[in-house]
Amino acid sequence: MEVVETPGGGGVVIIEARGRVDSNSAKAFEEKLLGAIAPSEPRIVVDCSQLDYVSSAGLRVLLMAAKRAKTNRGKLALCGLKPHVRDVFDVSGFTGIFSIHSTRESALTAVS
Amino acid sequence: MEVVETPGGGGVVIIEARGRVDSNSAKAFEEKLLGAIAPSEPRIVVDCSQLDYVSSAGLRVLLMAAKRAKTNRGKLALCGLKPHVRDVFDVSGFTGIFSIHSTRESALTAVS
Amino acid sequence: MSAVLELRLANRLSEIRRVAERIESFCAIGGVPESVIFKLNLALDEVLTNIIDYAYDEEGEHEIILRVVLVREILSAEVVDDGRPYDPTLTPDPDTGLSLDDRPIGGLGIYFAKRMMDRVVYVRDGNRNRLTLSKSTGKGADEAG
Amino acid sequence: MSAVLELRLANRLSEIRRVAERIESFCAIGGVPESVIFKLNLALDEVLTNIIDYAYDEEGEHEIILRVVLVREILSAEVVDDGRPYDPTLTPDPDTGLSLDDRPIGGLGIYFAKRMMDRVVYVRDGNRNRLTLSKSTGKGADEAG
Ligand SMILES: Nc1ncnc2c1ncn2[C@@H]1O[C@H](COP(=O)(O)OP(=O)(O)O)[C@@H](O)[C@H]1O
Ligand SMILES: Nc1ncnc2c1ncn2[C@@H]1O[C@H](COP(=O)(O)OP(=O)(O)O)[C@@H](O)[C@H]1O
Repeated sequence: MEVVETPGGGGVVIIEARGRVDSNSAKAFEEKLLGAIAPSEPRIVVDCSQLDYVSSAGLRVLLMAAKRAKTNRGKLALCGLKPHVRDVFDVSGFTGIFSIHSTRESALTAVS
Repeated sequence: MEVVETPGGGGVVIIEARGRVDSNSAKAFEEKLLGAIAPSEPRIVVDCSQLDYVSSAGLRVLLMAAKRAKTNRGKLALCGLKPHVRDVFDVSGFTGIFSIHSTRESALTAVS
Repeated sequence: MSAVLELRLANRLSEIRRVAERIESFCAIGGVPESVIFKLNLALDEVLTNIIDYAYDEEGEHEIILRVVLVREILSAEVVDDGRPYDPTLTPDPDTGLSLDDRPIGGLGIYFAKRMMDRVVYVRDGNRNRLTLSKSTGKGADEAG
Repeated sequence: MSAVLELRLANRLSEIRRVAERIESFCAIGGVPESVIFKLNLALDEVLTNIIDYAYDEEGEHEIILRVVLVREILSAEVVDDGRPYDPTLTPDPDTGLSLDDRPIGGLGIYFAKRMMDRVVYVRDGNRNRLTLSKSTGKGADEAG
Protein backbone atom coordinates (compact mmCIF):
# COMPACT_ATOMS: atom_id res chain seq x y z
CA MET A 1 0.00 0.00 0.00
CA GLU A 2 0.99 3.58 -0.65
CA VAL A 3 -0.74 6.73 0.64
CA VAL A 4 -0.24 10.00 -1.17
CA GLU A 5 -1.44 13.30 0.25
CA THR A 6 -1.94 16.30 -2.05
CA PRO A 7 -3.64 19.66 -1.62
CA GLY A 8 -6.96 19.82 -3.49
CA GLY A 9 -7.35 23.63 -3.39
CA GLY A 10 -9.45 25.73 -0.99
CA GLY A 11 -8.09 23.89 2.07
CA VAL A 12 -9.16 20.46 0.85
CA VAL A 13 -6.72 17.59 1.38
CA ILE A 14 -6.75 14.69 -1.07
CA ILE A 15 -5.63 11.34 0.32
CA GLU A 16 -4.95 8.76 -2.32
CA ALA A 17 -4.75 5.15 -1.11
CA ARG A 18 -3.08 2.86 -3.63
CA GLY A 19 -2.81 -0.92 -3.79
CA ARG A 20 -3.98 -2.97 -0.83
CA VAL A 21 -5.34 -1.70 2.46
CA ASP A 22 -5.43 -4.83 4.61
CA SER A 23 -4.75 -5.57 8.27
CA ASN A 24 -1.03 -5.29 7.65
CA SER A 25 -1.13 -1.86 6.00
CA ALA A 26 -4.16 -0.34 7.77
CA LYS A 27 -2.00 1.22 10.50
CA ALA A 28 -0.08 3.37 7.99
CA PHE A 29 -3.33 4.37 6.30
CA GLU A 30 -4.85 5.25 9.68
CA GLU A 31 -1.95 7.51 10.67
CA LYS A 32 -2.05 9.41 7.40
CA LEU A 33 -5.81 9.79 7.26
CA LEU A 34 -6.41 10.66 10.91
CA GLY A 35 -3.48 13.07 10.74
CA ALA A 36 -5.24 14.93 7.93
CA ILE A 37 -8.48 15.05 9.91
CA ALA A 38 -6.94 16.34 13.13
CA PRO A 39 -7.33 20.09 12.37
CA SER A 40 -10.77 21.57 12.95
CA GLU A 41 -13.21 21.69 10.02
CA PRO A 42 -11.17 19.25 7.91
CA ARG A 43 -12.16 18.79 4.26
CA ILE A 44 -10.95 15.46 2.97
CA VAL A 45 -11.31 13.55 -0.27
CA VAL A 46 -10.16 9.94 -0.19
CA ASP A 47 -9.33 9.02 -3.77
CA CYS A 48 -9.75 5.24 -4.20
CA SER A 49 -9.14 5.06 -7.95
CA GLN A 50 -5.85 3.22 -7.38
CA LEU A 51 -7.17 1.12 -4.50
CA ASP A 52 -7.26 -2.53 -5.58
CA TYR A 53 -8.27 -4.13 -2.33
CA VAL A 54 -9.71 -3.18 1.04
CA SER A 55 -10.55 -5.45 3.96
CA SER A 56 -12.52 -4.72 7.13
CA ALA A 57 -9.30 -3.30 8.59
CA GLY A 58 -9.40 -0.57 5.95
CA LEU A 59 -13.11 0.10 6.44
CA ARG A 60 -12.47 0.43 10.17
CA VAL A 61 -10.06 3.29 9.46
CA LEU A 62 -12.49 4.96 7.06
CA LEU A 63 -15.33 4.75 9.59
CA MET A 64 -13.14 6.26 12.33
CA ALA A 65 -12.16 9.02 9.90
CA ALA A 66 -15.78 9.75 8.97
CA LYS A 67 -16.83 9.93 12.62
CA ARG A 68 -13.91 12.16 13.51
CA ALA A 69 -14.49 14.42 10.50
CA LYS A 70 -18.07 14.93 11.71
CA THR A 71 -16.95 15.60 15.30
CA ASN A 72 -14.48 18.19 14.01
CA ARG A 73 -17.27 19.81 11.94
CA GLY A 74 -15.53 18.83 8.69
CA LYS A 75 -16.45 16.89 5.56
CA LEU A 76 -15.17 13.67 4.06
CA ALA A 77 -15.96 12.20 0.64
CA LEU A 78 -14.71 9.22 -1.34
CA CYS A 79 -14.23 8.84 -5.06
CA GLY A 80 -13.20 6.38 -7.74
CA LEU A 81 -14.07 3.09 -6.04
CA LYS A 82 -13.29 0.10 -8.24
CA PRO A 83 -16.12 -2.45 -8.56
CA HIS A 84 -14.67 -4.99 -6.06
CA VAL A 85 -14.06 -2.24 -3.51
CA ARG A 86 -17.52 -0.87 -4.11
CA ASP A 87 -18.95 -4.35 -3.39
CA VAL A 88 -17.20 -4.37 -0.03
CA PHE A 89 -18.79 -1.00 0.79
CA ASP A 90 -22.19 -2.33 -0.21
CA VAL A 91 -21.91 -5.48 1.91
CA SER A 92 -20.88 -3.50 4.98
CA GLY A 93 -23.65 -0.92 4.60
CA PHE A 94 -21.05 1.84 4.21
CA THR A 95 -22.55 2.97 0.92
CA GLY A 96 -25.34 4.59 2.93
CA ILE A 97 -22.99 6.21 5.46
CA PHE A 98 -20.34 7.71 3.18
CA SER A 99 -20.45 10.40 0.56
CA ILE A 100 -19.32 8.39 -2.47
CA HIS A 101 -18.56 9.91 -5.88
CA SER A 102 -17.42 8.56 -9.19
CA THR A 103 -15.06 11.44 -9.99
CA ARG A 104 -12.58 13.39 -7.92
CA GLU A 105 -14.14 16.65 -9.15
CA SER A 106 -17.54 15.68 -7.80
CA ALA A 107 -16.00 14.65 -4.44
CA LEU A 108 -14.10 17.96 -4.25
CA THR A 109 -17.32 19.88 -4.86
CA ALA A 110 -19.07 17.86 -2.13
CA VAL A 111 -16.55 18.78 0.57
CA SER A 112 -15.98 22.39 -0.51
CA MET B 1 1.43 -27.83 -30.62
CA GLU B 2 1.01 -26.70 -34.19
CA VAL B 3 2.99 -27.92 -37.22
CA VAL B 4 3.15 -25.75 -40.31
CA GLU B 5 4.61 -27.01 -43.57
CA THR B 6 5.78 -24.53 -46.20
CA PRO B 7 7.87 -24.88 -49.38
CA GLY B 8 11.39 -23.50 -48.92
CA GLY B 9 12.27 -23.30 -52.64
CA GLY B 10 14.31 -25.75 -54.73
CA GLY B 11 12.36 -28.72 -53.44
CA VAL B 12 13.08 -28.01 -49.79
CA VAL B 13 10.24 -28.46 -47.30
CA ILE B 14 10.19 -26.32 -44.17
CA ILE B 15 8.44 -27.85 -41.16
CA GLU B 16 7.76 -25.40 -38.41
CA ALA B 17 6.94 -26.90 -34.99
CA ARG B 18 5.30 -24.40 -32.64
CA GLY B 19 4.52 -24.57 -28.96
CA ARG B 20 5.02 -27.84 -27.10
CA VAL B 21 6.12 -31.15 -28.57
CA ASP B 22 5.52 -33.58 -25.72
CA SER B 23 4.28 -37.17 -25.47
CA ASN B 24 0.75 -36.00 -26.14
CA SER B 25 1.52 -34.06 -29.31
CA ALA B 26 4.49 -36.08 -30.62
CA LYS B 27 2.24 -38.32 -32.74
CA ALA B 28 0.95 -35.40 -34.82
CA PHE B 29 4.50 -34.08 -35.21
CA GLU B 30 5.67 -37.54 -36.28
CA GLU B 31 3.01 -37.88 -38.97
CA LYS B 32 3.78 -34.50 -40.48
CA LEU B 33 7.56 -34.86 -40.37
CA LEU B 34 7.80 -38.46 -41.55
CA GLY B 35 5.28 -37.66 -44.27
CA ALA B 36 7.60 -34.94 -45.58
CA ILE B 37 10.56 -37.35 -45.51
CA ALA B 38 8.80 -40.18 -47.35
CA PRO B 39 9.78 -39.14 -50.90
CA SER B 40 13.31 -40.04 -52.01
CA GLU B 41 16.10 -37.50 -51.49
CA PRO B 42 14.01 -35.36 -49.11
CA ARG B 43 15.36 -31.94 -48.15
CA ILE B 44 13.89 -30.82 -44.87
CA VAL B 45 14.41 -27.86 -42.58
CA VAL B 46 12.78 -28.12 -39.16
CA ASP B 47 12.28 -24.56 -37.96
CA CYS B 48 12.24 -24.54 -34.14
CA SER B 49 12.08 -20.77 -33.63
CA GLN B 50 8.52 -21.06 -32.25
CA LEU B 51 9.17 -24.29 -30.36
CA ASP B 52 8.90 -23.58 -26.63
CA TYR B 53 9.26 -27.07 -25.28
CA VAL B 54 10.39 -30.50 -26.42
CA SER B 55 10.55 -33.72 -24.40
CA SER B 56 12.18 -37.04 -25.23
CA ALA B 57 9.03 -37.90 -27.18
CA GLY B 58 9.83 -35.04 -29.56
CA LEU B 59 13.51 -35.99 -29.84
CA ARG B 60 12.46 -39.53 -30.65
CA VAL B 61 10.56 -38.22 -33.68
CA LEU B 62 13.49 -36.06 -34.77
CA LEU B 63 15.92 -38.98 -34.50
CA MET B 64 13.63 -41.21 -36.54
CA ALA B 65 13.35 -38.42 -39.12
CA ALA B 66 17.13 -37.94 -39.32
CA LYS B 67 17.71 -41.67 -39.75
CA ARG B 68 15.05 -41.92 -42.43
CA ALA B 69 16.29 -38.84 -44.26
CA LYS B 70 19.71 -40.46 -44.44
CA THR B 71 18.27 -43.78 -45.63
CA ASN B 72 16.36 -41.92 -48.34
CA ARG B 73 19.59 -40.14 -49.38
CA GLY B 74 18.15 -36.79 -48.26
CA LYS B 75 19.18 -34.02 -45.90
CA LEU B 76 17.65 -32.65 -42.70
CA ALA B 77 18.65 -29.54 -40.78
CA LEU B 78 17.28 -27.70 -37.77
CA CYS B 79 17.24 -23.98 -37.05
CA GLY B 80 16.22 -21.42 -34.45
CA LEU B 81 16.43 -23.55 -31.29
CA LYS B 82 15.52 -21.55 -28.19
CA PRO B 83 18.00 -21.85 -25.30
CA HIS B 84 15.93 -24.35 -23.23
CA VAL B 85 15.37 -26.53 -26.31
CA ARG B 86 19.04 -26.29 -27.18
CA ASP B 87 19.86 -27.52 -23.65
CA VAL B 88 17.73 -30.60 -24.22
CA PHE B 89 19.63 -31.31 -27.44
CA ASP B 90 22.93 -30.91 -25.60
CA VAL B 91 21.96 -33.26 -22.76
CA SER B 92 20.83 -35.96 -25.17
CA GLY B 93 23.96 -35.73 -27.35
CA PHE B 94 21.81 -34.72 -30.32
CA THR B 95 23.87 -31.58 -30.89
CA GLY B 96 26.57 -33.80 -32.37
CA ILE B 97 24.16 -35.82 -34.53
CA PHE B 98 22.05 -33.06 -36.08
CA SER B 99 22.85 -30.24 -38.44
CA ILE B 100 21.84 -27.29 -36.25
CA HIS B 101 21.72 -23.69 -37.49
CA SER B 102 20.85 -20.38 -35.91
CA THR B 103 19.00 -19.01 -38.95
CA ARG B 104 16.59 -20.51 -41.42
CA GLU B 105 18.73 -19.23 -44.31
CA SER B 106 21.76 -21.11 -43.07
CA ALA B 107 19.69 -24.30 -42.62
CA LEU B 108 18.24 -23.93 -46.15
CA THR B 109 21.76 -23.60 -47.58
CA ALA B 110 22.84 -26.70 -45.66
CA VAL B 111 20.13 -28.92 -47.17
CA SER B 112 20.23 -27.46 -50.71
CA MET C 1 -7.39 -32.98 -12.60
CA SER C 2 -8.03 -31.81 -9.07
CA ALA C 3 -5.67 -29.40 -7.37
CA VAL C 4 -4.81 -28.56 -3.77
CA LEU C 5 -2.61 -25.72 -2.57
CA GLU C 6 -1.29 -26.04 0.96
CA LEU C 7 0.43 -23.09 2.63
CA ARG C 8 2.00 -23.00 6.07
CA LEU C 9 2.17 -19.50 7.46
CA ALA C 10 3.60 -17.82 10.49
CA ASN C 11 1.20 -15.79 12.65
CA ARG C 12 2.30 -12.49 11.09
CA LEU C 13 0.06 -10.05 9.26
CA SER C 14 2.70 -9.63 6.56
CA GLU C 15 1.95 -13.18 5.36
CA ILE C 16 -1.54 -12.21 4.19
CA ARG C 17 -0.51 -10.35 1.05
CA ARG C 18 1.67 -13.27 -0.01
CA VAL C 19 -1.17 -15.70 0.66
CA ALA C 20 -3.35 -13.55 -1.60
CA GLU C 21 -0.78 -13.68 -4.40
CA ARG C 22 -0.48 -17.45 -4.13
CA ILE C 23 -4.24 -17.94 -4.10
CA GLU C 24 -4.69 -15.60 -7.04
CA SER C 25 -2.22 -17.61 -9.09
CA PHE C 26 -3.58 -20.99 -7.98
CA CYS C 27 -7.17 -20.05 -8.75
CA ALA C 28 -6.55 -18.12 -11.97
CA ILE C 29 -4.80 -21.08 -13.63
CA GLY C 30 -7.75 -23.21 -12.57
CA GLY C 31 -10.16 -20.92 -14.39
CA VAL C 32 -11.79 -19.44 -11.27
CA PRO C 33 -13.40 -16.08 -12.14
CA GLU C 34 -11.60 -12.98 -10.86
CA SER C 35 -14.61 -11.95 -8.73
CA VAL C 36 -14.62 -15.30 -6.91
CA ILE C 37 -10.87 -15.07 -6.29
CA PHE C 38 -11.37 -11.61 -4.81
CA LYS C 39 -14.04 -12.90 -2.46
CA LEU C 40 -12.04 -15.91 -1.32
CA ASN C 41 -9.05 -13.70 -0.66
CA LEU C 42 -11.13 -11.24 1.34
CA ALA C 43 -12.69 -14.04 3.40
CA LEU C 44 -9.30 -15.62 4.10
CA ASP C 45 -7.72 -12.27 4.90
CA GLU C 46 -10.39 -11.71 7.57
CA VAL C 47 -10.09 -15.20 9.03
CA LEU C 48 -6.28 -15.13 9.11
CA THR C 49 -6.17 -11.62 10.55
CA ASN C 50 -8.46 -12.71 13.37
CA ILE C 51 -6.34 -15.76 14.14
CA ILE C 52 -3.18 -13.69 14.19
CA ASP C 53 -4.80 -10.93 16.28
CA TYR C 54 -6.95 -12.91 18.70
CA ALA C 55 -6.14 -16.62 18.83
CA TYR C 56 -2.91 -16.61 20.83
CA ASP C 57 -2.12 -15.62 24.39
CA GLU C 58 1.59 -15.12 24.10
CA GLU C 59 3.93 -13.57 21.58
CA GLY C 60 5.40 -16.85 20.29
CA GLU C 61 5.47 -18.07 16.71
CA HIS C 62 2.60 -20.31 15.60
CA GLU C 63 1.94 -22.13 12.36
CA ILE C 64 -1.34 -21.67 10.53
CA ILE C 65 -2.18 -24.19 7.84
CA LEU C 66 -4.21 -23.15 4.84
CA ARG C 67 -5.42 -25.67 2.29
CA VAL C 68 -7.22 -24.50 -0.83
CA VAL C 69 -8.93 -27.18 -2.89
CA LEU C 70 -10.31 -26.81 -6.38
CA VAL C 71 -12.37 -29.76 -7.58
CA ARG C 72 -14.59 -29.15 -10.56
CA GLU C 73 -16.70 -26.12 -9.69
CA ILE C 74 -16.18 -26.08 -5.95
CA LEU C 75 -13.50 -23.94 -4.42
CA SER C 76 -12.91 -24.57 -0.74
CA ALA C 77 -10.38 -23.40 1.81
CA GLU C 78 -9.60 -24.96 5.15
CA VAL C 79 -7.81 -22.93 7.82
CA VAL C 80 -6.30 -24.79 10.76
CA ASP C 81 -4.78 -23.05 13.79
CA ASP C 82 -3.72 -24.13 17.26
CA GLY C 83 -5.06 -21.05 19.02
CA ARG C 84 -7.81 -20.76 21.63
CA PRO C 85 -11.09 -22.44 20.69
CA TYR C 86 -13.23 -20.00 18.72
CA ASP C 87 -16.24 -20.64 16.52
CA PRO C 88 -16.73 -17.58 14.31
CA THR C 89 -19.93 -18.98 12.80
CA LEU C 90 -21.61 -18.18 16.13
CA THR C 91 -20.63 -14.51 16.09
CA PRO C 92 -23.76 -12.39 15.48
CA ASP C 93 -23.87 -10.32 12.30
CA PRO C 94 -23.44 -6.56 12.67
CA ASP C 95 -26.36 -4.22 11.99
CA THR C 96 -25.32 -2.74 8.65
CA GLY C 97 -28.24 -0.32 8.57
CA LEU C 98 -27.08 1.99 11.37
CA SER C 99 -26.27 5.67 10.86
CA LEU C 100 -22.74 7.07 11.02
CA ASP C 101 -23.19 8.13 14.65
CA ASP C 102 -24.62 4.81 15.82
CA ARG C 103 -22.38 2.54 13.81
CA PRO C 104 -19.76 0.89 16.04
CA ILE C 105 -16.15 0.61 14.86
CA GLY C 106 -15.20 -2.94 13.87
CA GLY C 107 -17.09 -6.19 13.87
CA LEU C 108 -17.12 -6.60 10.07
CA GLY C 109 -14.40 -9.25 9.61
CA ILE C 110 -16.31 -12.44 10.31
CA TYR C 111 -19.37 -11.01 8.58
CA PHE C 112 -17.32 -10.44 5.42
CA ALA C 113 -15.96 -13.99 5.54
CA LYS C 114 -19.50 -15.34 5.79
CA ARG C 115 -20.95 -13.06 3.12
CA MET C 116 -18.17 -13.68 0.60
CA MET C 117 -18.47 -17.45 0.74
CA ASP C 118 -21.41 -19.83 0.22
CA ARG C 119 -20.65 -21.90 3.33
CA VAL C 120 -18.50 -21.56 6.44
CA VAL C 121 -18.20 -24.56 8.76
CA TYR C 122 -16.32 -24.70 12.07
CA VAL C 123 -14.99 -27.77 13.86
CA ARG C 124 -12.85 -28.00 17.00
CA ASP C 125 -10.47 -30.82 16.19
CA GLY C 126 -8.29 -31.84 19.20
CA ASN C 127 -6.40 -28.68 20.11
CA ARG C 128 -7.04 -27.06 16.75
CA ASN C 129 -9.66 -24.86 15.16
CA ARG C 130 -10.62 -26.00 11.69
CA LEU C 131 -12.65 -23.58 9.60
CA THR C 132 -13.80 -24.60 6.14
CA LEU C 133 -15.01 -21.97 3.70
CA SER C 134 -16.45 -22.98 0.36
CA LYS C 135 -17.94 -21.41 -2.71
CA SER C 136 -19.16 -22.46 -6.10
CA THR C 137 -17.03 -21.07 -8.92
CA GLY C 138 -19.68 -21.79 -11.51
CA LYS C 139 -22.49 -19.81 -13.09
CA GLY C 140 -24.03 -17.28 -10.78
CA ALA C 141 -21.22 -17.51 -8.23
CA ASP C 142 -20.62 -13.86 -8.93
CA GLU C 143 -24.08 -12.81 -7.88
CA ALA C 144 -23.97 -14.79 -4.62
CA GLY C 145 -22.65 -11.71 -2.75
CA MET D 1 5.76 -19.46 4.21
CA SER D 2 6.10 -22.92 2.75
CA ALA D 3 3.90 -24.06 -0.12
CA VAL D 4 2.73 -27.40 -1.45
CA LEU D 5 0.80 -28.03 -4.65
CA GLU D 6 -0.99 -31.36 -4.89
CA LEU D 7 -2.49 -32.51 -8.18
CA ARG D 8 -4.45 -35.67 -8.85
CA LEU D 9 -4.30 -36.70 -12.47
CA ALA D 10 -5.86 -39.33 -14.64
CA ASN D 11 -3.50 -41.62 -16.60
CA ARG D 12 -3.94 -39.63 -19.82
CA LEU D 13 -1.17 -37.89 -21.75
CA SER D 14 -3.37 -34.83 -22.20
CA GLU D 15 -2.97 -34.08 -18.46
CA ILE D 16 0.73 -33.30 -18.86
CA ARG D 17 0.36 -29.89 -20.47
CA ARG D 18 -2.05 -28.84 -17.72
CA VAL D 19 0.35 -30.10 -15.07
CA ALA D 20 3.05 -27.98 -16.69
CA GLU D 21 0.86 -24.87 -16.56
CA ARG D 22 0.03 -25.44 -12.89
CA ILE D 23 3.66 -26.03 -11.98
CA GLU D 24 4.77 -22.99 -13.92
CA SER D 25 2.34 -20.80 -12.01
CA PHE D 26 3.07 -22.40 -8.62
CA CYS D 27 6.83 -22.04 -9.02
CA ALA D 28 6.89 -18.61 -10.65
CA ILE D 29 4.98 -17.00 -7.78
CA GLY D 30 7.48 -18.63 -5.42
CA GLY D 31 10.37 -16.96 -7.22
CA VAL D 32 11.77 -20.13 -8.79
CA PRO D 33 13.92 -19.18 -11.83
CA GLU D 34 12.42 -19.97 -15.24
CA SER D 35 15.25 -22.37 -16.10
CA VAL D 36 14.57 -24.47 -12.99
CA ILE D 37 10.82 -24.54 -13.75
CA PHE D 38 11.60 -25.74 -17.27
CA LYS D 39 13.77 -28.55 -15.92
CA LEU D 40 11.24 -29.68 -13.33
CA ASN D 41 8.52 -29.71 -15.95
CA LEU D 42 10.63 -31.74 -18.34
CA ALA D 43 11.55 -34.25 -15.62
CA LEU D 44 7.91 -34.62 -14.54
CA ASP D 45 6.71 -34.89 -18.14
CA GLU D 46 9.07 -37.83 -18.65
CA VAL D 47 8.13 -39.55 -15.40
CA LEU D 48 4.38 -39.10 -15.94
CA THR D 49 4.57 -40.17 -19.59
CA ASN D 50 6.33 -43.37 -18.52
CA ILE D 51 3.75 -44.11 -15.86
CA ILE D 52 0.90 -43.53 -18.31
CA ASP D 53 2.61 -45.57 -21.07
CA TYR D 54 4.15 -48.44 -19.10
CA ALA D 55 2.83 -48.76 -15.54
CA TYR D 56 -0.58 -50.30 -16.15
CA ASP D 57 -1.65 -53.62 -17.62
CA GLU D 58 -5.19 -52.75 -18.53
CA GLU D 59 -6.94 -49.82 -20.06
CA GLY D 60 -8.69 -48.65 -16.89
CA GLU D 61 -8.50 -45.22 -15.31
CA HIS D 62 -5.86 -44.72 -12.61
CA GLU D 63 -5.05 -41.79 -10.39
CA ILE D 64 -1.53 -40.41 -10.24
CA ILE D 65 -0.71 -38.10 -7.36
CA LEU D 66 1.80 -35.33 -7.80
CA ARG D 67 2.97 -33.23 -4.88
CA VAL D 68 5.28 -30.27 -5.48
CA VAL D 69 6.85 -28.73 -2.38
CA LEU D 70 8.68 -25.43 -2.19
CA VAL D 71 10.44 -24.84 1.12
CA ARG D 72 13.10 -22.17 1.15
CA GLU D 73 15.52 -23.04 -1.65
CA ILE D 74 14.52 -26.64 -2.24
CA LEU D 75 11.97 -27.56 -4.87
CA SER D 76 10.86 -31.16 -4.73
CA ALA D 77 8.22 -33.21 -6.47
CA GLU D 78 6.81 -36.54 -5.41
CA VAL D 79 4.99 -38.75 -7.91
CA VAL D 80 2.88 -41.61 -6.58
CA ASP D 81 1.25 -44.23 -8.80
CA ASP D 82 -0.37 -47.61 -8.27
CA GLY D 83 1.16 -49.22 -11.33
CA ARG D 84 3.54 -52.18 -11.57
CA PRO D 85 6.68 -51.85 -9.40
CA TYR D 86 9.35 -49.99 -11.35
CA ASP D 87 12.50 -48.29 -10.09
CA PRO D 88 13.66 -45.89 -12.82
CA THR D 89 16.81 -44.97 -10.87
CA LEU D 90 18.17 -48.42 -11.81
CA THR D 91 17.69 -47.89 -15.56
CA PRO D 92 21.13 -47.53 -17.19
CA ASP D 93 21.93 -44.22 -18.87
CA PRO D 94 21.96 -44.17 -22.67
CA ASP D 95 25.25 -43.69 -24.54
CA THR D 96 24.85 -40.11 -25.77
CA GLY D 97 28.06 -40.22 -27.80
CA LEU D 98 26.90 -42.60 -30.53
CA SER D 99 26.65 -41.63 -34.23
CA LEU D 100 23.35 -41.18 -36.04
CA ASP D 101 23.49 -44.73 -37.42
CA ASP D 102 24.30 -46.40 -34.10
CA ARG D 103 22.03 -44.33 -31.92
CA PRO D 104 18.94 -46.30 -30.85
CA ILE D 105 15.51 -44.64 -30.90
CA GLY D 106 14.19 -43.88 -27.40
CA GLY D 107 15.64 -44.46 -23.97
CA LEU D 108 16.07 -40.75 -23.13
CA GLY D 109 13.12 -40.17 -20.82
CA ILE D 110 14.44 -41.42 -17.51
CA TYR D 111 17.87 -40.00 -18.35
CA PHE D 112 16.33 -36.54 -18.82
CA ALA D 113 14.50 -36.80 -15.50
CA LYS D 114 17.76 -37.66 -13.74
CA ARG D 115 19.83 -35.02 -15.54
CA MET D 116 17.31 -32.20 -15.01
CA MET D 117 17.10 -32.73 -11.24
CA ASP D 118 19.70 -32.85 -8.48
CA ARG D 119 18.31 -36.00 -6.87
CA VAL D 120 15.86 -38.75 -7.80
CA VAL D 121 14.86 -41.27 -5.13
CA TYR D 122 12.59 -44.28 -5.61
CA VAL D 123 10.65 -46.15 -2.91
CA ARG D 124 8.12 -48.95 -3.29
CA ASP D 125 5.47 -48.11 -0.73
CA GLY D 126 2.84 -50.84 -0.31
CA ASN D 127 1.29 -51.21 -3.74
CA ARG D 128 2.54 -47.86 -4.90
CA ASN D 129 5.63 -46.42 -6.58
CA ARG D 130 6.83 -43.23 -4.95
CA LEU D 131 9.43 -41.24 -6.88
CA THR D 132 10.86 -38.08 -5.35
CA LEU D 133 12.71 -35.60 -7.53
CA SER D 134 14.41 -32.60 -5.99
CA LYS D 135 16.46 -29.63 -7.02
CA SER D 136 17.96 -26.55 -5.45
CA THR D 137 16.38 -23.38 -6.81
CA GLY D 138 19.56 -21.39 -6.18
CA LYS D 139 20.30 -18.42 -3.96
CA GLY D 140 17.39 -16.20 -3.06
CA ALA D 141 15.06 -18.06 -5.38
CA ASP D 142 12.47 -18.78 -2.74
CA GLU D 143 10.40 -16.32 -0.82
CA ALA D 144 11.89 -15.18 2.45
CA GLY D 145 10.57 -16.90 5.53
N1 LIG E 1 -9.73 -16.65 15.99
C1 LIG E 1 -10.30 -15.95 17.01
N2 LIG E 1 -9.99 -16.24 18.29
C2 LIG E 1 -10.56 -15.56 19.31
N3 LIG E 1 -11.45 -14.55 19.13
C3 LIG E 1 -11.80 -14.22 17.88
C4 LIG E 1 -11.25 -14.90 16.77
N4 LIG E 1 -11.79 -14.34 15.66
C5 LIG E 1 -12.63 -13.39 16.05
N5 LIG E 1 -12.64 -13.28 17.40
C6 LIG E 1 -13.48 -12.35 18.20
O1 LIG E 1 -14.58 -11.98 17.41
C7 LIG E 1 -14.69 -10.56 17.33
C8 LIG E 1 -15.26 -10.13 15.99
O2 LIG E 1 -14.32 -10.31 14.96
P1 LIG E 1 -14.50 -9.55 13.59
O3 LIG E 1 -15.86 -9.82 13.06
O4 LIG E 1 -13.37 -9.96 12.71
O5 LIG E 1 -14.40 -8.01 13.90
P2 LIG E 1 -13.25 -7.18 14.64
O6 LIG E 1 -11.95 -7.88 14.45
O7 LIG E 1 -13.32 -5.87 13.98
O8 LIG E 1 -13.64 -7.13 16.08
C9 LIG E 1 -13.27 -10.07 17.57
O9 LIG E 1 -13.27 -8.77 18.10
C10 LIG E 1 -12.74 -11.09 18.56
O10 LIG E 1 -13.10 -10.76 19.87
N1 LIG F 1 6.71 -46.49 -14.75
C1 LIG F 1 7.25 -47.50 -15.49
N2 LIG F 1 6.75 -48.75 -15.38
C2 LIG F 1 7.25 -49.76 -16.11
N3 LIG F 1 8.29 -49.63 -16.98
C3 LIG F 1 8.85 -48.42 -17.12
C4 LIG F 1 8.36 -47.30 -16.39
N4 LIG F 1 9.10 -46.22 -16.74
C5 LIG F 1 10.01 -46.66 -17.63
N5 LIG F 1 9.86 -47.98 -17.88
C6 LIG F 1 10.69 -48.79 -18.77
O1 LIG F 1 11.94 -48.14 -18.93
C7 LIG F 1 12.24 -47.93 -20.31
C8 LIG F 1 13.05 -46.68 -20.52
O2 LIG F 1 12.23 -45.54 -20.36
P1 LIG F 1 12.67 -44.13 -20.91
O3 LIG F 1 14.04 -43.82 -20.43
O4 LIG F 1 11.62 -43.14 -20.56
O5 LIG F 1 12.75 -44.30 -22.50
P2 LIG F 1 11.63 -44.79 -23.53
O6 LIG F 1 10.30 -44.46 -22.97
O7 LIG F 1 11.96 -44.01 -24.74
O8 LIG F 1 11.86 -46.27 -23.69
C9 LIG F 1 10.90 -47.94 -21.01
O9 LIG F 1 11.01 -48.34 -22.35
C10 LIG F 1 10.10 -48.94 -20.18
O10 LIG F 1 10.33 -50.25 -20.60
